[in-house]
Amino acid sequence: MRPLLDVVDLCRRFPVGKESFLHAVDNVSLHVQRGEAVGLVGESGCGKSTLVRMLTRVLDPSEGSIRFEDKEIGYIPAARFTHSPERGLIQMVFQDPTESLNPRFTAFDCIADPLKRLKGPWTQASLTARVEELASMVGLPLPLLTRFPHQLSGGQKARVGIARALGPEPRLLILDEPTSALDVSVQAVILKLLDDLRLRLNVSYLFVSHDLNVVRLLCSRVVVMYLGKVVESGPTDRVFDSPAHPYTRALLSAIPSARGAPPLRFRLSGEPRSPIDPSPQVCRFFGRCPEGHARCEAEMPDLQQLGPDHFAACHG
Amino acid sequence: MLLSVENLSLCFRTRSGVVRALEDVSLSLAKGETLGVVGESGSGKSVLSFAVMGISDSAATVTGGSIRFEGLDLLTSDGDSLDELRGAEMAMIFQNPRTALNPIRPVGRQIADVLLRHGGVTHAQAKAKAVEMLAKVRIPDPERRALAYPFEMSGGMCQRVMIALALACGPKLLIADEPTTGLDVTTQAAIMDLIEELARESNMATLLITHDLGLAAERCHRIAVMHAGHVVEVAPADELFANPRHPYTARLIATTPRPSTSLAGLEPIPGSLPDLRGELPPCRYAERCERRTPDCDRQPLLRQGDASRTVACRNPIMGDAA
Amino acid sequence: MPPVILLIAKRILGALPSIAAVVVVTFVLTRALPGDPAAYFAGPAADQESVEEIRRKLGLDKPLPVQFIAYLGDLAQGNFGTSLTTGQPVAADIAQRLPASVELTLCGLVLALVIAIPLGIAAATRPGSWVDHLARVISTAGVSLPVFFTGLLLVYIFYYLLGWAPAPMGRLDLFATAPPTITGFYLVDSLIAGDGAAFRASAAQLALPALTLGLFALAPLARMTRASMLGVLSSDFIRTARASGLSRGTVLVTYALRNALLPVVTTLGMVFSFLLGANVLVEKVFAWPGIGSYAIEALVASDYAPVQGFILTMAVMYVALNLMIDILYGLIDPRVRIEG
Amino acid sequence: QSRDESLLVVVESGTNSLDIHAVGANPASYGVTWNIYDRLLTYGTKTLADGTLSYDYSNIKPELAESWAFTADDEITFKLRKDAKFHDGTPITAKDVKWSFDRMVAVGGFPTFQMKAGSLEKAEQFTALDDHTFKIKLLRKDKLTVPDLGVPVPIVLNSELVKKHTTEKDPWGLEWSKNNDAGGGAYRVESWKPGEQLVLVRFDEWKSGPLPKMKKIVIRDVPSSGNRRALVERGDVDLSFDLPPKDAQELAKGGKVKVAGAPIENSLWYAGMGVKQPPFDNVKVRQAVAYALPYQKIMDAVVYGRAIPMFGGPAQPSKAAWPQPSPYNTDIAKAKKLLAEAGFPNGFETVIHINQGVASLSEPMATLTQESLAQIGIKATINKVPGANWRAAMLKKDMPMFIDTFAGWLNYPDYYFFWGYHGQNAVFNVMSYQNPEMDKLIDASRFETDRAKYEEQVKGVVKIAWDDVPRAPLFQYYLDAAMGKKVQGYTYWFHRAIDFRSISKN
Amino acid sequence: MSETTRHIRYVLAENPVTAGAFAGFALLILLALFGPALAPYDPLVSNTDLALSPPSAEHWFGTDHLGRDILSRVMVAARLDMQIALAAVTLSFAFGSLLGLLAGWHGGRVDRMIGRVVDTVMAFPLFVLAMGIVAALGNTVGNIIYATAIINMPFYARMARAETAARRDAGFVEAARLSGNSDLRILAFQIFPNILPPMMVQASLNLGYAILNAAGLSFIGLGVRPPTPEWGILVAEGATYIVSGEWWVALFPGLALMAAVFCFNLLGDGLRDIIDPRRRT
Ligand SMILES: Nc1ncnc2c1ncn2[C@@H]1O[C@H](COP(=O)(O)OP(=O)(O)OP(=O)(O)O)[C@@H](O)[C@H]1O
Ligand SMILES: Nc1ncnc2c1ncn2[C@@H]1O[C@H](COP(=O)(O)OP(=O)(O)OP(=O)(O)O)[C@@H](O)[C@H]1O
Ligand SMILES: [Mg+2]
Ligand SMILES: [Mg+2]
Repeated sequence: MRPLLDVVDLCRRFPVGKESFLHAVDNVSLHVQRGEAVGLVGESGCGKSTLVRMLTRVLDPSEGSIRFEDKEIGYIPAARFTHSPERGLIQMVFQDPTESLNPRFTAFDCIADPLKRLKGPWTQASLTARVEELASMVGLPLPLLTRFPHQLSGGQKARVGIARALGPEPRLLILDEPTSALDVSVQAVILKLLDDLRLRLNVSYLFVSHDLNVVRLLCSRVVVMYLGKVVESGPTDRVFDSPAHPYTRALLSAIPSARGAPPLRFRLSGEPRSPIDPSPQVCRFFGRCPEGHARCEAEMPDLQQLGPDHFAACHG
Repeated sequence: MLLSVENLSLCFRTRSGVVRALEDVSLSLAKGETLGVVGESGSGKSVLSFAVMGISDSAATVTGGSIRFEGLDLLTSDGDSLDELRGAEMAMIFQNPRTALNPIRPVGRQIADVLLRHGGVTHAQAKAKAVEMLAKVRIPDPERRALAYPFEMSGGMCQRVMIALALACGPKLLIADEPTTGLDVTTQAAIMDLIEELARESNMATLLITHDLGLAAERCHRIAVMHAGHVVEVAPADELFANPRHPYTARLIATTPRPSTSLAGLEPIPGSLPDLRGELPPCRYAERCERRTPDCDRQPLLRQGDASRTVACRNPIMGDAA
Repeated sequence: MPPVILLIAKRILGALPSIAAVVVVTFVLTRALPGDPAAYFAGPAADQESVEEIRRKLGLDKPLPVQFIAYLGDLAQGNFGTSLTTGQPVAADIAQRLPASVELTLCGLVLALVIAIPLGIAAATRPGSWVDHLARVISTAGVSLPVFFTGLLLVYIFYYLLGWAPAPMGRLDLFATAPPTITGFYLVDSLIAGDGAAFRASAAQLALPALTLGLFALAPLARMTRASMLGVLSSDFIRTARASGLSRGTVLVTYALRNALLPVVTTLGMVFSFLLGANVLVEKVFAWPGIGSYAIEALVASDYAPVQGFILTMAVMYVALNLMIDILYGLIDPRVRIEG
Repeated sequence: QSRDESLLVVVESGTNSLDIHAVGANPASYGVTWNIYDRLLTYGTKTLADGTLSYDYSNIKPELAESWAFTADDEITFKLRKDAKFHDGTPITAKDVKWSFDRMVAVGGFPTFQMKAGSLEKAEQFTALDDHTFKIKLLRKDKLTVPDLGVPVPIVLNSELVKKHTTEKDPWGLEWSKNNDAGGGAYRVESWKPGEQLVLVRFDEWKSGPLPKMKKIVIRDVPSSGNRRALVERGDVDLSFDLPPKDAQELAKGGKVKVAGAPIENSLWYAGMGVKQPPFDNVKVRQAVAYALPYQKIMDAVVYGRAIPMFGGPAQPSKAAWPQPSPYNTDIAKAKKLLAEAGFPNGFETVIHINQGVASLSEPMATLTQESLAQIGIKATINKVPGANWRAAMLKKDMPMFIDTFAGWLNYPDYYFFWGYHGQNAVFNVMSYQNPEMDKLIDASRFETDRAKYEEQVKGVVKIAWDDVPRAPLFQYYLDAAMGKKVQGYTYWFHRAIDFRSISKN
Repeated sequence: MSETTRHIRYVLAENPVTAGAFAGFALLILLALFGPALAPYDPLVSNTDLALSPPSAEHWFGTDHLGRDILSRVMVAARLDMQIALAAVTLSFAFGSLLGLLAGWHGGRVDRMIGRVVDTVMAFPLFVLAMGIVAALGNTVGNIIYATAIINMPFYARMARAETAARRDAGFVEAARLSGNSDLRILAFQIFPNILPPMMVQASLNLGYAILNAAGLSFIGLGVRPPTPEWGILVAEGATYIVSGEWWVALFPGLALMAAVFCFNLLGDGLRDIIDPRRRT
């Protein structure tokens, strides 16, 4: 079966100054199957949001293809995509629940807006019914619908964001660190809600996070990015149990463990390389990698298959 | 005891009522010890740390209790002697290091400012010491970096500068208010390693404020759990995880994702923090508590236990305690 | 510092189109003025014919684009034309009067800054207190008074009733002699010449008009200082500074004020533009021989050349001033300096 | 130099030229020219009824000329002073006089126009017989020729000095003399900052009259009339010129300073009507307007009595003088009736134009007029014309109603009417008034030598002017100057500038 | 909504100055609406017998040089001044915010072009530009309004541009795109309502400047035509009488003018407090 979303060699460069480019996303390929939840992890600034914004088609890629349900959507300019039938099928929950809600819209308006644009026609009654249905689906008490974002708590705002994204009945829901701004207990509620919704509505998730513990809870497959490139991808369990890329290993060892437990001392030193006009020959991780070889400086490692569906890009 | 906070109560006068942000908070911290303070957002962790540092908002009023640092009552001493202490004897690092540094002053100068204030050094010495401090927090090329501005550095580097700034005068107490939130996991680990190492080196006590139980568990000797302005439980880290006594602690542990938990095993805490304005029941957790007894609402909050382990609950979980 | 020179060059280049637009707009606007210089030059008893004759001589019968080209040609040679009202070349008039205006404006600005910044700081450190309200009322009152009204009122009170201020008639009273011109600023020139009497005389003459301007400029500056000071004082790095035990003075001045000045510096440009406008009125009230009063007279008399020259001078000055503000900003804020 | 030897003067706006011949020279330049140059002739002085000194137009005196005489019916010969010198020390000769006169009639514009008024039109009329003898040949017998030699225009310039600065484009050196002193008058220019101040110092070798008392004159521009008033009231300046009537009245009453006010000769403020523009082409409409004007209100509230009323006079002109009170008076009923007779029982709409340059007077007048006209149904709006545009507006002659003033230097009624009412339609005949009968009378009176006939002609002209009312006369304005009590010798001059030569302080 | 009212009430209670400004504003509006009906005398009728009489029981503010009642003139002038200010501010608000929205939203060439226009206007000392425009086009109320609108336009344009640019990449804008909103809809319904409050503050400050501007023009003789009462003209006319001791002629219109501008300025501050999210917790 063809995957729901198939991304091949996607690139995005931002011009900085004259003739310099910031390679935010560099030849990224990934796919998401129907009903699958895929995790996307990587450190801050590695290009997760840029990638995700291209996939949701609010940002135009520099190169590469995005196939959604076997239809190439990568070439449709973002401004036109608004009016294409796929618009409602790819939706997103934003990183910061506060910033992503219009401060002048009530919770009701926020949820109703995509319905009015993408679905319909509605009568006032049917619209209200649908919004209330969505609100109850995400566990948002109905009286809160008349409130403005600043009158809602973080968890409530997150729910509004999720309800809004679910409104147009998307097949693919992209979640850009939906819980990073929330308390653990709220996070737990949201995670459970998301998992539940996925099973009930059969949506696929692309779940962006830098918290590996969270990704592991929700996703069956994980993609690890470093400085615009995918460095490792594979089933969650395999990647966690036998990480193949040193960066993945560093990530895993950074997860706090109870005191006294023998700490996995695998620390990164130094500063990341600059994403501006990076040399195509040098491994992006070189310089911070505890294992750096001479070869890493001369040749960019490609993704290699290590096991069923498990790939990593490392010479080591 | 290096620091002891006893029955501290603090409130904010706001236009929508009095916010009772801290009530009867007691904590103590010995030399060289690391105490973690955890709790949900809004539980009063920052308010507590600001009160200790004496940099509370102007709307704050201490309504009772005391804060002693090496025996000196900080609440009753005058501003000047507090200024002498701050930065020299006790120091603090903040969340979001980038904004916590003066954006238009070279970082070296900022460190030198503190040294000049407290260190009894000349300008040249202060400058040299600042570079030395930067080197100590493992900033590559410290001479050059001393002249750099915060915006020229990454978040991790800024946090290192913050640490250098805090530790410049060799304080006995370091208060770290969520020093790693907003940083990468990998950077977070490195920063925590650094703090731990420097604390050990100079036998400095650390008050680590975080909402990440996992982090507290990994880094602290003892942990205090706060809920809505109350300290509900204080215990050695491993004991706290093994045998949480307060129902809130137990719930907090259960709701934190750990490598071993599954989604089904995650148990959210019902309800939310009570509104700290207006009348509050004696136990502020009672509303959300499944172990609530009629006494909880009638009797004043009961604190039980010894110096190493206290719990503020009438009906604690006694599980497999020995 | 080459980057600074580069920055200046870039800014000047960037301002050229604006200046060009200003030249065009000014030309069109002044040609639309209802006056008829030909009729003026023709003298009291001219008939229609001799007016036409003069019009031809002045080139005013040609189509506007042709006149514009001729005007550009003159401009290129530094020829701004001749004023009807003073009968002098405009360039000479402006050169002679500019220092008076600049001295006055700067004094007003400095006065405003000297009052506004402490006022803003005082208000920001005690928001909601009586100091805050007072500062707000004072500064708002300052900006609410039409400058000419303030000027007249001050003259009435301090000169006419109390007799503290000298007569409002220009830069020096009738008995003092102007110091030898070096910078054109009497205050500076008299100091250079070591002429205490001239210094006192010119300072006394400056006091009221500068105060009038200062009052007017007070509000935006005080308000901006207060707002940005409030913002800065509640920012994280001030908390850090306090937690480091830095003294109150250091925190307030070295840490807070310097940061708070950034938006104030930006407002300076706008305030300056307001002041240059207000200057026109103040100069009229105080008989100040600056380019503002010069321009009003010319404008009311529909005398284009001085109006064009004046506006062009102002535009160039304004661009130069903004450049200075940019540089000043760069000196305070390293972030812009690097980005260039 | 003591303060007693210098005179501080404030004026509304200063000169824009040191030479009255220069193109675009403004009225303030008349005063400068008056003091730094000499003319062949000048006028004596007399004391007016209120004690103010005034020039005496009936007494023409030699100035640079030692003596002068009609050496033929059409020829005047002047003997120049032998000891007179220019400011640079060169002696003044008849050659300079000839060159200066040639210049006046050649440069065009105002000087040429003014000389023409005295029938001085061509260079051939002027001859320098020797170093100290100068002769003017007359084109026709004109009673204005001699008086015209005492106005500020016919100055004697240092011809050698000016010639050094002539150019092909500027053969008469106007550009240079505009900014430089080429005179031999009682004062010379010490410094001049246009728009700011002018400093004159006494020329100690001046010979054309008694040496002035004041060694230094400082003339400062102070645009605000309030300031000018305060300055003189507080004693900070000696003389404040261009005083608004209200200030003059109050200062005079206040007694702290002296106010010298003299009615400006041959001048009149009036409400004019464009007689070519309906409905003002109807004489009844004009008369209705003349009866509707708020004369007394204007006297009280606008000029504060610092003027002579020019209304409510006898029905027939009583003397051959101008101005004199017209028979009109405020009579709304009569005005209404006239308007109805003219066919406008419900009035009409019109626009009153005023010169913004003199808005302090013309604006309240226009406002009162507007209000008054409303009573007879005429709805008027007021249009302020910028000062510099006023002349252009006058030239266009398309203003239905306007309020303005006109004054002639030479105090002869025929002179006034020639410029203001004559059918030749000069610029000052803003009403475009043309009446052949009046033209005939004016033309005749201009060159009439018989006094009685002349008076008859003038009275005839005045009568027609009243009956036809293209202009409704309002008042004859005062020229007011306020000065410290110590200041003596201030004299009213027709050119309305200050003659510093007669002033002293005690 | 009720919370907003509560917040407004709180801000007003906490800050008597702001409350006063609101009250003053209400008074001004009332004057503008009913001033001519309330005025005790006809503002245009002269009575030269009473010229320049000081404040008295009949004429609270005294009379002017033509004996007109100053109180009535001041009251009637409120309407014209408010008209000038409101019309000018509305115009500059409309055009300025449109330009600013476009510039901030599109960035790039559109931004540069609009920036040029704005810079050109700003390169003139603003009052001088207004003088030039009115002098060139003639001193009618309409031209005074246009001139004031033109010189104020850059402030709105700049502000709208900055506010729009700051929100262009905001999460809620992107979310709106995901919800199927076109650019135009986003600008009109998502961004504009958000930039409106700070712009309103600016507008209230500009009302004051607009009145001052008109007054300044009057002072140099470029104001509305006589005998229409307008505060600026009243002050300018009165200015000549200050030195002779008839202070009331200039003072009362001056005070009215000042009070109005004062009111608008404080109103701006008050609005800022009301809309500042940091002040509502
Ligand atoms: N519009 C833009 N113009 C220029 N550079 C950009 C732009 N958007 C993103 N970048 C750069 O692209 C890189 C990737 O940014 P991105 O936001 O995708 O990272 P991220 O992985 O989402 O980080 P975080 O975890 O902090 O959200 C960063 O270096 C960023 O500075
Ligand atoms: N200046 C203040 N005025 C009024 N209330 C305040 C103020 N500062 C803090 N509070 C209140 O005190 C309580 C505790 O706040 P505090 O910042 O200490 O929480 P925290 O535990 O540090 O949370 P977080 O994890 O989000 O930093 C909160 O209810 C907060 O609203
Ligand atoms: Mg991101
Ligand atoms: Mg906190």
